[in-house]
Amino acid sequence: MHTLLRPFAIKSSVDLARLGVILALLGLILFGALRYDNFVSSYNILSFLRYNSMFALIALGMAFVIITGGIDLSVGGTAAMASVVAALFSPSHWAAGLLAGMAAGLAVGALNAFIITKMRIQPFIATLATMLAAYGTGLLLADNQSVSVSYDTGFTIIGQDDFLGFPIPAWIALAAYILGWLVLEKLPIGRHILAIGDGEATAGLMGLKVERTLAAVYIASGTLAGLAGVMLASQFGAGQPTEGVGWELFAIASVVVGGTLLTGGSGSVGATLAGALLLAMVFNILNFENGLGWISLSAYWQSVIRGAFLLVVVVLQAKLMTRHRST
Amino acid sequence: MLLSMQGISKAFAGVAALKSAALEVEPAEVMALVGQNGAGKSTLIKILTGVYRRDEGSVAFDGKAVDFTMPAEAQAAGIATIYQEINLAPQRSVAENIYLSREPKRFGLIDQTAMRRGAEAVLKTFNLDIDVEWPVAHFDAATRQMVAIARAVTQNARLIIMDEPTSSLDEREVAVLFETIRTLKRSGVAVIFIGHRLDELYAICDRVTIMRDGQTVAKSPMTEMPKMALVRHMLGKELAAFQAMAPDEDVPDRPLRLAVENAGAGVRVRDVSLDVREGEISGLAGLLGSGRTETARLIFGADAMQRGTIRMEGRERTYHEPADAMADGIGLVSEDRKIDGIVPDMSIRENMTLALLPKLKKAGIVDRIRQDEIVTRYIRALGVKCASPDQPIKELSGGNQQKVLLARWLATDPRVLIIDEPTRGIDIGAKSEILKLLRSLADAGLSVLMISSELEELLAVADRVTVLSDGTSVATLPRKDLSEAALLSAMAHQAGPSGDLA
Amino acid sequence: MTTIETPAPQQSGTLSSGSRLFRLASRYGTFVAFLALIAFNIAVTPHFLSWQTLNVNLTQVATIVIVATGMTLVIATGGIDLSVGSLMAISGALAPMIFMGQLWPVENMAFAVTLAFLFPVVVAGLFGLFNGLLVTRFSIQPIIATLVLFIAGRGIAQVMTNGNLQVFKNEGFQFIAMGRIAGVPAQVVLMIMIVALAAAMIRYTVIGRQLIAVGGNEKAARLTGIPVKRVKMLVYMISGALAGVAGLVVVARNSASDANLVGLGMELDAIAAVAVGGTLLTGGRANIIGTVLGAFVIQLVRYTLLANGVPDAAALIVKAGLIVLAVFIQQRADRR
Amino acid sequence: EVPKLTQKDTYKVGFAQTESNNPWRIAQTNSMKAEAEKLGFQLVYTDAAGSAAKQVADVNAMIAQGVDVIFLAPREEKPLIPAVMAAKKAGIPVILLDRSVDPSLAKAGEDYLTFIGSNFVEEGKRVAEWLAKNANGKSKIIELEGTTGSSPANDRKKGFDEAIQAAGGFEIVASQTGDFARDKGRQVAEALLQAHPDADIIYAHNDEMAMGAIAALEAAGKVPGKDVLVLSIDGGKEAVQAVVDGKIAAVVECNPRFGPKAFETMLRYAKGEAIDPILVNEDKFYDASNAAAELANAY
Ligand SMILES: Nc1ncnc2c1ncn2[C@@H]1O[C@H](COP(=O)(O)OP(=O)(O)OP(=O)(O)O)[C@@H](O)[C@H]1O
Ligand SMILES: Nc1ncnc2c1ncn2[C@@H]1O[C@H](COP(=O)(O)OP(=O)(O)OP(=O)(O)O)[C@@H](O)[C@H]1O
Ligand SMILES: [Mg+2]
Ligand SMILES: [Mg+2]
Repeated sequence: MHTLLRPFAIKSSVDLARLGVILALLGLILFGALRYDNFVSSYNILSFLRYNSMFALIALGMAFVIITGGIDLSVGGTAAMASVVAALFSPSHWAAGLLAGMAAGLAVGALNAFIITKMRIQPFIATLATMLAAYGTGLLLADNQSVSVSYDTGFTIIGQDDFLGFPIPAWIALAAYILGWLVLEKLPIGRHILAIGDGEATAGLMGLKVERTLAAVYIASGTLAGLAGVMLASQFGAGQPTEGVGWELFAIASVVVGGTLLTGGSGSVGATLAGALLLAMVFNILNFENGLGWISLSAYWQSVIRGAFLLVVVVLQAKLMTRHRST
Repeated sequence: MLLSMQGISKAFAGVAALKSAALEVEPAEVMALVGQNGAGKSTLIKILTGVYRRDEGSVAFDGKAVDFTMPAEAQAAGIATIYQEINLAPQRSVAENIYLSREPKRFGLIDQTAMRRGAEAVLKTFNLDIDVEWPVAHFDAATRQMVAIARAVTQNARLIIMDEPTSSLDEREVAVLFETIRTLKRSGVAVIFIGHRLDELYAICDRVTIMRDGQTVAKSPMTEMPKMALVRHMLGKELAAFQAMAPDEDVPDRPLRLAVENAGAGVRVRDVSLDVREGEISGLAGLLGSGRTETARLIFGADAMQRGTIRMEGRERTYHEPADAMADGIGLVSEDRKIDGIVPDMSIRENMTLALLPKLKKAGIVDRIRQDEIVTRYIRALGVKCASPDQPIKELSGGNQQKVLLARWLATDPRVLIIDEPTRGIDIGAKSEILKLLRSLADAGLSVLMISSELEELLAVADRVTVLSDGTSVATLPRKDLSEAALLSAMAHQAGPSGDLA
Repeated sequence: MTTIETPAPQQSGTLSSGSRLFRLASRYGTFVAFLALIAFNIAVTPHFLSWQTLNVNLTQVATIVIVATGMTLVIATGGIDLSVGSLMAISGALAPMIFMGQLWPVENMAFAVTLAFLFPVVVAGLFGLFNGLLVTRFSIQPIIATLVLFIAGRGIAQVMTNGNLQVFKNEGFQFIAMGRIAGVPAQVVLMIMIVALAAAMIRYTVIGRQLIAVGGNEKAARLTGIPVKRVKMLVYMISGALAGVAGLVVVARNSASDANLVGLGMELDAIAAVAVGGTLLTGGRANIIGTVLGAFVIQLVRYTLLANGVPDAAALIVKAGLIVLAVFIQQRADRR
Repeated sequence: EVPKLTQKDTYKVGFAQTESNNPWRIAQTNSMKAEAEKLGFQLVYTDAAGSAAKQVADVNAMIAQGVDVIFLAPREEKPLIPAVMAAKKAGIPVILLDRSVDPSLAKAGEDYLTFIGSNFVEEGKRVAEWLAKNANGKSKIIELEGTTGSSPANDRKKGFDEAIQAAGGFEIVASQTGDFARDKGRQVAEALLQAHPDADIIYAHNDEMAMGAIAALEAAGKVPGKDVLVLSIDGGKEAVQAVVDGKIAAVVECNPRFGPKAFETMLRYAKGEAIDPILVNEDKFYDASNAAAELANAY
């Protein structure tokens, strides 16, 4: 094979699935642009990016967790709790809000890491439990209500302002993704994460520090969820202890649509972003479709359509992968 | 002394695997570690490298007492290990696997180019010319084994442990490996070599440590330990003779049982024709990667056959699923027991009767009495070393797992048994038992298609051997023409462009 | 040549009686947790020791147990079923539509009620089969395959009922939740029957052993002639059908079917019950009795927190801690 | 100032609903849809599925589509402020329905046009006041709260708890969430009745939980209305019927039929009329005295 072509080589069926999600995203954008007025307006694009940056961050953390063969169900609860913490700290300084929110996320991540690596409880159950605990803590801290953030310390700039014409949350998410890509593709720890996902016992026998690496991944996922919580608080002006329900499923679906197998050992940062944008785009398109007034879609049909869309995407992807495998 | 392990004891769930075992290795020597299946060799190694924690005993490496809590520590201290079940990350590339945990770096980032070049260079010394950026899973067992060896060799270790490194290698590769070991020795590296093939031990090892039932029963220089004595120490008794067991004459008029004509699928199996007759052992030989395993899977319906025909007892058959082939009385003991064979969490009893289950039922319910009877019979017949039939199979030593899998198929009472590397990882005592058993089953009417990389094994029991080369059957040698030279020349003569023997 | 004298073989396998006791206790980790909870309640919770308490808890736990039994089978094959809650909603929405004559006219009430029991369960089973098809034919990972119906399934139920609450009174149909058989609530009898059948299936039948093998090593299972795809489709179908049964119980109990809420969050309760009960989510094992105990533990935790006035937020934290603790004890028990 | 609305024949209006998982919300949505259809307006309807954040995104999508007016049923007081502000910036008047936003951050008549709705605190208070007069010696209360953290749950608890405290002689023996759902409400009531057999009043934050509580009472062999008084908020037909049947003692209405009033207000504004900052719905109160007569009018 020519050396120049090397990076583009499709070496596994997963590579093909990744290509598929990017094509699907482009297709959906094209569909929206042709069908709806103002779909590609800067207002829609910018508010789309601003809102969905939170989910993109969570999906990034989830991608790493899933690559290790684990799962993190606690991200939604963590984000909710972190938004409360951030809101509580925002009156002292904007940075206090930011750091406190991230620290709250980190704490949940560390707890996950402890339960999974030290108590050896499966990630699904461990993070299911911490999800409950995070919601509970958030509600307790918030006294069951939304907590107003301070509008005086500049905390709301994080979520509501623009920088160079783009929403700050989008910049943050972009930076996180570039960092994530570097870690996964260019740093040894990224390779170790992949190898652990390939087989934990084997990775241990090959001399990798499995527990430490796993812990780092769960902590990263928690911290990213914390950051998403900060954005939530900043963007909407309140810490919201009841938000975040279902975020974990959205993130898992994004990662999977991005061609990452839940069995671990493979995955791509870029395709995860494409997956998250693709799924978010479906909501946006449904909102525009309602506006056309042809069919007034009830909320119920919306969930049927979302389910059907997910079905089409994963079935197509599965077909791509099996076709590749058989040749 | 480089390594000294003394008084090592280890019990699993109250059952002792090691009882005060000892192992000593000098710098720059190759120490053979031998013993029957389940003697405790792998366990001893895993205690050394920190996979398991010992219950009792002391370990000193390089003069210092050590107590590794995980393999990473042993690796850092200068011990490289190739474990018995090849341990590589299957979805990562060959290059990454070789360098995992000590990647070459530039500006803190992985230096992909250096990694690729380095990997290519080491593999070249093993005569292996492969694209190192493909995932390891893409390659067959032998290549993976070589990659694992390359990984160990490049770790600059003071001690390299090889737990049955040659079990999936053919003779050419064994030769390459031995050359590597000699080079290592010259540079002062010590090697612990675990193996069941005595000739190999005598060819490469300086000293030998013999284990039996979790204890060290003997150690001596290799030259002072005659084969017969070694086997006696190992087994605790004399070895039953292991000689030619096949009838010397061809019996050409035996009816044809299984006939494969021009079978093919994809690029791995191009054009294979072979016959298996009633009551005979038909061998299938070939170099590594010649497509023997794939052929077996095609016949058994595990992979889809794209070309050619299968005739079972005269009728043309198409098998879409293994279940179809089984319904016709065909069985397959697969090559890779970890991936295709055992159900690790299930008991020995269940593993042994898995294929038989549908026949063991009364109104959908498993007949426990018959099940027990069958399990007890085969545990005794094959000498499976286990605490009880209810023990999870994953707790058995490699060789004993292999015996259970063999029993799984024998219990189905097949008319054709395809058996891929039947004696891989099996100790010399059990090996002759198994071969004898296969021979007597054949004599009683069973048809066996036996894939083996060990020519002496084929020579000993096969009535006829089909030779594959590059996915094509190039020769079928009848009993009277069988000899090591004839087989080698058939395998080599037709070796494809990638073959080195021409 | 040096030969080491072989010391006399030691007796192996002996254990001090103390550690044997510990092994016995921890082997039934979930059971111990269960007993501990009961003891705690007797000491703390007012009016705990009464038949009515037993009655309340048994009837409330029945639906979780029924769903979790199906979930155990799915998990044993290495899968998971997130769609159970949505399938409960579908079956719960269908049943009243049948005997209230919204699908087709009711001519004979007894027949309509019989149909209201069977048809929704069959439909839920077919949806389960659909999950199974996605998992087997298209090799879609179970979480995602069942996520499709998790999202869409409730939508389907809502579309069928237009999101409206269906209120009804129908003694025949509601017998499944309100009736008593020999003094025992019907849903509890149903639960016991389902559990017994499932446990027997796992332990004694060929298909039961085969599904464990599929979860333990799918490739090996296929090579021993096990019809892997059929086994998997079967378990998803069973799980769907059992979710359907649970849906019937819930709506019958409430005299109302609310497609928006029936079975909401049930998947997590069921999975937690399975995990607390000691079945590994990685497949290859199934412990139905453990699952029942797991569900009892979860129910009892819920009851304890409610009855003692622990506020919801704090209750979430306590529940989290107890789940972790229970699974931890159970796993230590397993590893011994 | 609130953006102006020009007078046109037809409008494209947005309605950002918070969720549609309970009968009350569904009635509200249907009322809005029916009214829009009657007037021949194009309705852009979104459903935030219980997420305040998604609701803001929904409003943004409406703004991008260029609607003329936005009807917003804010899920929460504070998090919806950015949506209100964004609409104002885009020149689109906003009318809030059934819940308001934080008055310290956004003001009626300035940032948004007006708020049409009921007062949740007031609803809780009305229940408590009725009890103070009609409890007949019953005093031990089990409170079934709405979804933890939701504003109707918080407010209906606040209004009730404060007023019942003020009335004196009552004791809330247990207060737990039933998630506004019948099944959960029933299960929680079953457990609480078991732990507190002496409770003789159940106050549920909505009809659904009240119905669940009645089922729990009957299962425990108690007679609702006699042994235990059940009180509720929302006042849907099923609940009013239960009042007629004597199973529910009293229920405060919280009428979801917003459509006519909402669109009428919008049209008045377009004509240039001044609009009050708060338009309070006149909610009825049903007890044994009027339930039978009012049954036909209940929603
Ligand atoms: N994880 C484990 N749990 C329980 N028993 C074990 C475990 N690992 C090994 N054993 C037992 O310890 C004994 C020694 O096993 P070991 O794998 O060391 O044998 P071995 O000498 O390497 O055999 P082989 O030649 O077959 O590889 C066996 O009886 C085996 O059943
Ligand atoms: N050295 C190699 N380089 C590249 N590909 C290889 C190599 N060795 C094997 N393969 C792949 O494996 C295929 C055949 O493998 P198969 O397992 O069928 O062979 P086999 O004869 O059974 O060998 P084994 O002795 O390992 O069982 C080859 O066609 C090739 O694609
Ligand atoms: Mg071994
Ligand atoms: Mg092979």
